[in-house]
Amino acid sequence: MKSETNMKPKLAVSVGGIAMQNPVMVASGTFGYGPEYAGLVDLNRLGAFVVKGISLQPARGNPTPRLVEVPGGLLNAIGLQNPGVDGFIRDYLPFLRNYRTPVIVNIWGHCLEEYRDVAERFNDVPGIHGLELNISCPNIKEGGLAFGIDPAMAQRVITTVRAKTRLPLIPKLSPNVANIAQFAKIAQDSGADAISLINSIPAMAIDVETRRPVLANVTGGLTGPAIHPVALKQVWEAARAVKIPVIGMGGITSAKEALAFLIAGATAVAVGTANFTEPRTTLAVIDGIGDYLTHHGIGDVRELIGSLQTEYTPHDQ
Amino acid sequence: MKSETNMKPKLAVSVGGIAMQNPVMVASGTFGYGPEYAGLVDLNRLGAFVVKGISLQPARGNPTPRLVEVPGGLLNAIGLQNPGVDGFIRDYLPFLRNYRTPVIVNIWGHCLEEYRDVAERFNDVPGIHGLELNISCPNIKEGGLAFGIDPAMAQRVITTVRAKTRLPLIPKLSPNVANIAQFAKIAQDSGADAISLINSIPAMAIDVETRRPVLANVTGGLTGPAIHPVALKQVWEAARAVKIPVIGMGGITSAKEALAFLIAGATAVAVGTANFTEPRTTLAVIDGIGDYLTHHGIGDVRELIGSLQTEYTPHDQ
Amino acid sequence: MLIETADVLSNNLLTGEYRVLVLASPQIGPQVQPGQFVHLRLPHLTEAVLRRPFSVFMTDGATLSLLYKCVGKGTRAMARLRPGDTVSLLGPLGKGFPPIDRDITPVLVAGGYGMAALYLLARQAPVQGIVFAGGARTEDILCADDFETIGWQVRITTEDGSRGDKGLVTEALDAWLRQERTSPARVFFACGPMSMLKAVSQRAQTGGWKAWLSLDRHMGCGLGACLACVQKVRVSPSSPQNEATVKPEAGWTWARICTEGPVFECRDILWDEP
Amino acid sequence: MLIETADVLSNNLLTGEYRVLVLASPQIGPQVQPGQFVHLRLPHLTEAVLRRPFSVFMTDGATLSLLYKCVGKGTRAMARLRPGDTVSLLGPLGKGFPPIDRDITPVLVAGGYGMAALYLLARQAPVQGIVFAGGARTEDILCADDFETIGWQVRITTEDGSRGDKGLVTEALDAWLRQERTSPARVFFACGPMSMLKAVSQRAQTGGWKAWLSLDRHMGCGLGACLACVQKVRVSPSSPQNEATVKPEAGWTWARICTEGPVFECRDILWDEP
Ligand SMILES: Cc1cc2nc3c(=O)[nH]c(=O)nc-3n(C[C@H](O)[C@H](O)[C@H](O)COP(=O)(O)OP(=O)(O)OC[C@H]3O[C@@H](n4cnc5c(N)ncnc54)[C@H](O)[C@@H]3O)c2cc1C
Ligand SMILES: Cc1cc2nc3c(=O)[nH]c(=O)nc-3n(C[C@H](O)[C@H](O)[C@H](O)COP(=O)(O)OP(=O)(O)OC[C@H]3O[C@@H](n4cnc5c(N)ncnc54)[C@H](O)[C@@H]3O)c2cc1C
Ligand SMILES: Cc1cc2nc3c(=O)[nH]c(=O)nc-3n(C[C@H](O)[C@H](O)[C@H](O)COP(=O)(O)O)c2cc1C
Ligand SMILES: Cc1cc2nc3c(=O)[nH]c(=O)nc-3n(C[C@H](O)[C@H](O)[C@H](O)COP(=O)(O)O)c2cc1C
Ligand code: FES
Ligand code: FES
Repeated sequence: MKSETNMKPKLAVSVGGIAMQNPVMVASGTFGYGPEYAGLVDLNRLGAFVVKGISLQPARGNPTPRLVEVPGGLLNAIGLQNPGVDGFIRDYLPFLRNYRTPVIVNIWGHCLEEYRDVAERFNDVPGIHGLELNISCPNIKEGGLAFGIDPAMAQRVITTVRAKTRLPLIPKLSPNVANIAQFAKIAQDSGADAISLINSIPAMAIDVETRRPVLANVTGGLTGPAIHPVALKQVWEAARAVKIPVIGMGGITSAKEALAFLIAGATAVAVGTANFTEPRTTLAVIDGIGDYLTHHGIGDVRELIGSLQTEYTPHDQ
Repeated sequence: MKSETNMKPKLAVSVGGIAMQNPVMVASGTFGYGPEYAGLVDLNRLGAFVVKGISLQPARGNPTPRLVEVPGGLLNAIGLQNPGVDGFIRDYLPFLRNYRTPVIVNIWGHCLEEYRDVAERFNDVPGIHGLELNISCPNIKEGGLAFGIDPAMAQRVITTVRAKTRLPLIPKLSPNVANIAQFAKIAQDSGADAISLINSIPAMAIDVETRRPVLANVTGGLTGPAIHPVALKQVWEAARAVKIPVIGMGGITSAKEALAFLIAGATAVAVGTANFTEPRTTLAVIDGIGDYLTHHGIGDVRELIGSLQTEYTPHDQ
Repeated sequence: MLIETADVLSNNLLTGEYRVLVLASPQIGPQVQPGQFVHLRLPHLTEAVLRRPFSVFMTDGATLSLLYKCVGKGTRAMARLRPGDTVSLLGPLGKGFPPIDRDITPVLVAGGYGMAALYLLARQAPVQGIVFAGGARTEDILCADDFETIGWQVRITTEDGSRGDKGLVTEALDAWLRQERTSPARVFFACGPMSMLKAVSQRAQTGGWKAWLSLDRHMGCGLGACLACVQKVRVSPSSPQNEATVKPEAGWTWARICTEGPVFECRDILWDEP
Repeated sequence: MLIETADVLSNNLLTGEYRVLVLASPQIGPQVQPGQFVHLRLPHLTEAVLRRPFSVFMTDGATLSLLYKCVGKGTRAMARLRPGDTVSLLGPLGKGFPPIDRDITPVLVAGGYGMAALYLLARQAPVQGIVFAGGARTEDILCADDFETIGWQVRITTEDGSRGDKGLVTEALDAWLRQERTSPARVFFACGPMSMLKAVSQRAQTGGWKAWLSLDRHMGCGLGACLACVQKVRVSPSSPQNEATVKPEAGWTWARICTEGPVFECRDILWDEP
């Protein structure tokens, strides 16, 4: 038994200037725009609310099926269906303004100009606390490659948006690269206030009976418990490469995985797929982090961040 | 009910000149050097036997713990412990020569010269049918980056080994790249006879109670069911990019995942982690492929290869 | 909408691969309207990331029953539940069937476990009507007795002729429609395979009747957040829609089956999406 | 070495978190030697990629028993097994304890479920000896009665003093060693936590006795293929080794606990690896 302090541990963190009462956010696209979960989860308890990806124009997304369960996770190809920036501001934002929780808008575009314009559109909008820049989505014009896997394009899009927004800017990195530290540094050098990772991992499922892809979009993104070890390594490497805060996500189902991200160097975490399994996962994660700190006699969650001990040096082979 | 033919379907395939009675191999490092599973699995039934990675000198690998179970899979950091090329030829190869099954040796080196020398050493050795070139292992000298994630280095190591070996050459690609098709093409253009993919995905686990990595080597490779959807997408993309055969692996536990690889374009498949779960998985996969062909009235497994139907075109968003 | 940990009271085999799971559900049970569903999680099936949606077959005060078919790993794990086990219920979800008017004849059409989704509707209806139950074999004809007990007419068809008429349920429906020309004030309620729903839709539109169809689609969150369960619907003043994603010139939009559905009037559905 | 689908005959709580699983194992059961283990898979625990290793507690003709402690998801799922369920067994695996000579006094030292790994050895021994059983609490002292029934002396220590002497098992061992100076022909057999094994090793080497230690390491294949379970051992003519990976100048090599072990003579073990 560890000695337990009687003081409630401090959970507050600051991510790129956004003050959060605790480090637990919801991941974009897994919690809707606010009302969907509000009957089950007190949104005021969240560290931050990240909305589903918003683009300049409304987007219809992909045909169905858009989702399939796989071992340890989920494949999705929603295709970023969304009401567009004006629809979001008109129909959803007023609801979110009723809460104290900071709102971070996840944005994306088909090309540089769309990224720029959608970011700029939020400058004069009250109730927005930050922009998460999704540079890890497929199906965009420029060069046929995602912004998130080409260093020069990643640099361009972040620099461009940086020049246009007053809000804290948080590029969301693709896990689909050989060297995540390189992209973390590019984000930092291009003026990002924080980075978040990981987005879903490109993947695919085939129905062998029909010999067709299960998803209408053929390929999709893998999320859920299966990707946690991959995400944890990338968060660890990114956090050691940069000074700006890292938001860790991928496969959180309980306080355990969230704590692993914090210990690996993340300043905050986001819960995604687990919201579908247990709608109240975020609350259990917040409480579990508190209990862990109390149990280990740690007074402030910030003491945990990046506290991984790695004294081993591998044998030379 | 589909009409079933009475003829036994043909399972034989040829991979880069290696004739296999069926498309089911064992994945390097998961089946030892032969004797380990021979009491449980008739090695003569396998399509091919791939031995654990061999280097020029004996190698001790990493300290322990080397393995940990994670949701849907396994993290390993064995560190390529092996008896070296001479130890393998002296102590293990004679056993494998008792079987009809083609033997493919998986090789690796710390640098270009070691790759070259270990490949060359097998030229005059009877009982070897091919070389699998592991260019997806960490901890190697040149430039501090793995050969498998740098296009120029991948090209150099494959070209160098190609010049020195008479045997069919099968580079094993890293999944840890943004564009697998690029590496598949490099392998083909550098003279490879086939390619195999995927190797384990870089990942990590942390014990939150001790705040230490679970694996002594800090990071490891993710394998097992969790990686199947990721592997399937990469096999599909690689197979469409090149003319040489592709060997698909990652998360096969039954005929279903093996069939998915074949349908996606793989000519053969390899079973890895599942050998630990069920030592006779390979036999169940071979039988299951046969049953599937019979049930679907397909006379030859080669009709299945690359037969994926993808008529859908995603909406523009 | 609530989350409730529900005790398993019983879990009996019905016929073939169908079972009835009875749960203690004092919170969700009493709130369920006909056509709504619950999203279920088995605590022992830790490897399943998604819940599984089931129409509510019956509610009776504090209990709630599901009638389910074993088709995959989730439903096979359900079959192993025994009294003493618990499950997690999320519900009631979705928009169910509209209330039945006294002055119409309700015509129910069901395939397989579709019967389960319609039973609560029949029980709460102010008038008795007729139910057409179809399936491949005898085993697929479910709870026909329950409908008869509450005074409904039941017409059974099986594809192999092992029970009732041989053929498709829509053939029996067509025969009845030809015969019963004198009762035009009818409304259809249907649940079953897509092909059956399309056939019912076509009959209803030809005859000028309403048809409320309950759609079955694999779901993610069940709460309207993930956008996995969408269905193409017509943009019309009456249609349920996710206004924000309408591009009016295209004439269609997505509706979320878990939220705007699972029940839609047949005229609102655009069938070109699978 | 075989794979066998074994029926669960019983699965009873022993004490605290310990249980005994009795399996019908007509093929593997009769082949097991003391100190060997089986690698177990639960068909219902489909998310577990690895089997779980367990020493064989008892074999009796066609049955095989495991005495296990619930510590994680695998063992907690084991606790839910009931008669009628089956498990997959791979075994017998590893090299067990060497046979006990008539002319020595066997001294057994066990911590927690280590008692289970030693019981078969005691049962098959041609002479009776003494067993030191240690644990944190009463609940951790297992099957002491079974040893007494077959005529062995049992000395119990618990860290909280709730049963037997208060303290560590090695303290009781030391007291006994100080007292019993006249019987130098002894051999130690031990199974339990690493710290206990190290302490036994140190006593044995000081006294000039052999000590056979059963090591416990998380395993992959159990068959010698994956190289997950390795232990540093001394390179000596007598030591079990994986010849091929010896670099002789370094004086050590890896042995696979699943194949060359789990039992090693204490002088062969190099403790600097965890
Ligand atoms: C509103 C609603 C009400 C329902 N009511 C009932 C009911 O009352 N009784 C009842 O028995 N069932 C009902 N269902 C269906 C039930 O939800 C499924 O049968 C169940 O989820 C299957 O779970 P499983 O784990 O057993 O099967 P799974 O193993 O998940 O899958 C079974 C089959 O579905 C396929 N599949 C899986 N995911 C997808 C996907 N995303 N897209 C397309 N195909 C997929 C699989 O390939 C497989 O062939 C209802 C469904 C909905 C949406
Ligand atoms: C030869 C041998 C004989 C054994 N005999 C017995 C016996 O007779 N009775 C008995 O009760 N137990 C025995 N064990 C131990 C038993 O195998 C484990 O308790 C069991 O595997 C735990 O499985 P689990 O799924 O319940 O726990 P898990 O959930 O797998 O893990 C339990 C704990 O171990 C840690 N852990 C998991 N994997 C690793 C790893 N690779 N490295 C380090 N730590 C890890 C976890 O973090 C956790 O704290 C034996 C082990 C061996 C090697
Ligand atoms: C259904 C679904 C929709 C998603 N939509 C978005 C999105 O619109 N924008 C985005 O940046 N990420 C999106 N993501 C990715 C998540 O935000 C998150 O990065 C990922 O799911 C990993 O976390 P998890 O394993 O906890 O789910 C989506 C994920 C899922 C499962
Ligand atoms: C314990 C272990 C050891 C491995 N050793 C090697 C190796 O020596 N060389 C190699 O190329 N791949 C090695 N691999 C990778 C496998 O060959 C295979 O690519 C990977 O495990 C994916 O397949 P799976 O999901 O079926 O396990 C190893 C994998 C495991 C689990
Ligand atoms: S299931 Fe998530 S929106 Fe309907
Ligand atoms: S467990 Fe695989 S070698 Fe021992």
